[in-house]
Amino acid sequence: MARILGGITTSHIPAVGHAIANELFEDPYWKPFFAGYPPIHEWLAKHKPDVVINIYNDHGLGLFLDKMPTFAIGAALEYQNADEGWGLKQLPPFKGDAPLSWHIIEGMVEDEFDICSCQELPVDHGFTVPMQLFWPGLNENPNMPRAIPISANTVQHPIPTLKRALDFGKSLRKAVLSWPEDVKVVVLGTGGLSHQLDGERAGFINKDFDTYCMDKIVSEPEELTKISRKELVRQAGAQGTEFLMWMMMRGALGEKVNLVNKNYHLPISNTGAGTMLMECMDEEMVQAAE
Amino acid sequence: MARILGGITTSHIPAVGHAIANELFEDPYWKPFFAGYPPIHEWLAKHKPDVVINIYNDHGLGLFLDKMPTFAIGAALEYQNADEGWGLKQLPPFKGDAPLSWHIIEGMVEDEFDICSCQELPVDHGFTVPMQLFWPGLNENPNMPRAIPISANTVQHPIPTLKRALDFGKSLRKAVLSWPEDVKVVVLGTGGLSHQLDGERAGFINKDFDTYCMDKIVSEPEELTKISRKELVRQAGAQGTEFLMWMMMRGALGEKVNLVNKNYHLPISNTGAGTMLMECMDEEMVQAAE
Amino acid sequence: MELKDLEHDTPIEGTTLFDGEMAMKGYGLNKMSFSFNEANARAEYVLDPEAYMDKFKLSEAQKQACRDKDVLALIREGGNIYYLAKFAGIFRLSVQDIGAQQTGMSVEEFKQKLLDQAK
Amino acid sequence: MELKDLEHDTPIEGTTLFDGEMAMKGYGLNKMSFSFNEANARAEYVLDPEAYMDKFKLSEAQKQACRDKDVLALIREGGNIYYLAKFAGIFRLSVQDIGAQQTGMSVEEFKQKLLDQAK
Ligand SMILES: [Fe+3]
Ligand SMILES: [Fe+3]
Repeated sequence: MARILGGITTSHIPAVGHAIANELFEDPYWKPFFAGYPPIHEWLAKHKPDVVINIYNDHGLGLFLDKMPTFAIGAALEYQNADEGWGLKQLPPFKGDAPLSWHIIEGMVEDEFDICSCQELPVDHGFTVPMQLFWPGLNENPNMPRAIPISANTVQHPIPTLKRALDFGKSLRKAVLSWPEDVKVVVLGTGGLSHQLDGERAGFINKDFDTYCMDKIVSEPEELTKISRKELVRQAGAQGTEFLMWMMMRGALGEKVNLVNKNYHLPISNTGAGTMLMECMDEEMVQAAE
Repeated sequence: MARILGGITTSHIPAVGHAIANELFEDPYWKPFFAGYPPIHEWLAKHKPDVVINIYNDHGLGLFLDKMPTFAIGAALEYQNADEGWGLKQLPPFKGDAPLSWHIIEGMVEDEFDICSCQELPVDHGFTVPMQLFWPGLNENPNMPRAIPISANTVQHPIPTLKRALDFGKSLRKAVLSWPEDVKVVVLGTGGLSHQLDGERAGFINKDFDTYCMDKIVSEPEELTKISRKELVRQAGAQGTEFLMWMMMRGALGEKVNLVNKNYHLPISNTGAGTMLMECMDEEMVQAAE
Repeated sequence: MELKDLEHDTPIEGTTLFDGEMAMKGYGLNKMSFSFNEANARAEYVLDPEAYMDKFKLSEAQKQACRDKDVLALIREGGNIYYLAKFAGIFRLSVQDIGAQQTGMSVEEFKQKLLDQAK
Repeated sequence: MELKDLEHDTPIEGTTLFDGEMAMKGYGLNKMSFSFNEANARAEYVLDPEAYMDKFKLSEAQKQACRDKDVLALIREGGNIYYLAKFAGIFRLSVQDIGAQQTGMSVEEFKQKLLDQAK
């Protein structure tokens, strides 16, 4: 039976990709950001997940406004990275887990989530930066898991509600746990936290709100579903809506989680950057009882 | 305030397009099929809807398996027809109602339907044949309404459940009725009924099941939600899953409807062809009370 | 009307559910067939079918099924009928032609079978 | 943490919600910007911006905003920042450069503003 080991949140901004490429880990600007990652590396080295469900938001590489799905789930054997317009070096393709993707899609459509299944999905920095952060070396890394990308729409309003995002995660959890194969799964919620790139309010960051979200998401995620989407934009900034990915991830972890690691630093580029590792408790307890 | 006047079902097979183009209305093969349409023409001439919500299923023109949404809603100023591979004459573009489209998408995403919004959506025979059947002459026809195409996935399993399809219609209804503009809306459910094009069972038609569905959909649509998707394939044939469009349409009509017209004939090409016109009662009663 | 709730693994006679497994198997074949929406693509296929099939990385079994215009084989190899209809369109095969081929009937017999179901 | 539920029509200061209305207005502009994922498209734009903008049927206001690389105007004309970032990429403008331009600050001032929010 498949198990969900835990969930990890991280920023996914392109600047992090640069910093990794240039090994700026000890640089004074970057050091407090990268400080959040060693405990996660240790945890991943210990638990060695077989599959990573990478919940991110496409920023205009894999999807366009011609057909903008609310929730897109990759169902491919591999996922290509590609130039996003800045001439960045293209990363090698990421290995998928298509049978598990289809199992998840089957389960979630039956559960009344109206999924867009993607047999081709070019993945952008929202997906690739977290992969680089958690599995340095990517395909060269012997612990590199198979990946399932899930993208939620934060480009075009209406975006999903925070409640729908959390419920998405709950349904995702049901689907994964019903997979008969004995695989260990980790779920990523990438993006955020507060930031705004556009408009006269560009550069807006909201440390108080970020702190509130990082606090509540551990043991009271339902509380966060009271935030309207417009209030989310107001408090977290126009692109802070990426917090929806965190909600989706959190829903997939079950009711109780054990907070293993938490780091917050601002600014990283224009954002407040939050890094969290939450271990699934319910699963652990099930294991212990067996 | 917007009103939904009623719903119409019809076959949408390409052969009907041919028959219209060649004016085969009195041809012995076609006559019993076309017999279902004059009462609908009369009703449309009397009520003159401003907007038609055309619920159909794309057959591989507007959408492909690379990104296959469960529910796609057009949000464009116009919709292009295009060659579907058979060299058919291309029809002129259909005028959309983008503001109402967006209002519907806003309402339904808030209502936890995970819509794929489509600012470009080439429309195939599933959309165009019904338009030709109901508004002969299309843009030349002074009663031609603005169109909003909605496509549900019947190409790739998992397809939506019959319950989800009916609920989709109910949510669509809420969204339309909350539109402040004074427009009259008609909803089409196109496709079906039983047919199967592929496999050793090709040519399968199920008159009993079609009759059952046409009967139940009027006053007991909930009863039909008990049919599993697999049972639908077994009873209606592999492509008979298009009946989902009828369920979506039916949900948009409210609880009580008045059956104005009903016609069933087989075979038309490989299908059992059902034509129905149901008038919304709730709306009528609301009107009467006012 | 007796309605059943079939088990996930209960097959439906003479029917292949186009699910994730089939979709993965047939992706190239369906992508090629989808391309036939365009007249240019159809012309290119007719001119050099082998080169065109290579472009979409078809398997040998898929290629042979295309060469033979063998619809049952195309479906077995992951083809989806909605896209295959565009492939069939190149050869002006109607849904009755395809139906006859798949059921091992003449087209006349197949049409009669359709008519008979009105009873 | 005091959380409100804003009315649909309450504006958020300095913020344009990219909703259906804006998406319709900016469709061509965003489609052009989306095309800049491809290096060839970026080169084509640089070679002849006017011809390239015509290809996507940009309005005069959108064209002028592109000529001026005026981000606030681009947003007013329906541009979405995720796609505009690719337009900005042609000119190697970073999100700090864009932020400075939109807030009427120097890039250094803008970066300081970001740092100040850590307090
Ligand atoms: Fe992002
Ligand atoms: Fe159809």
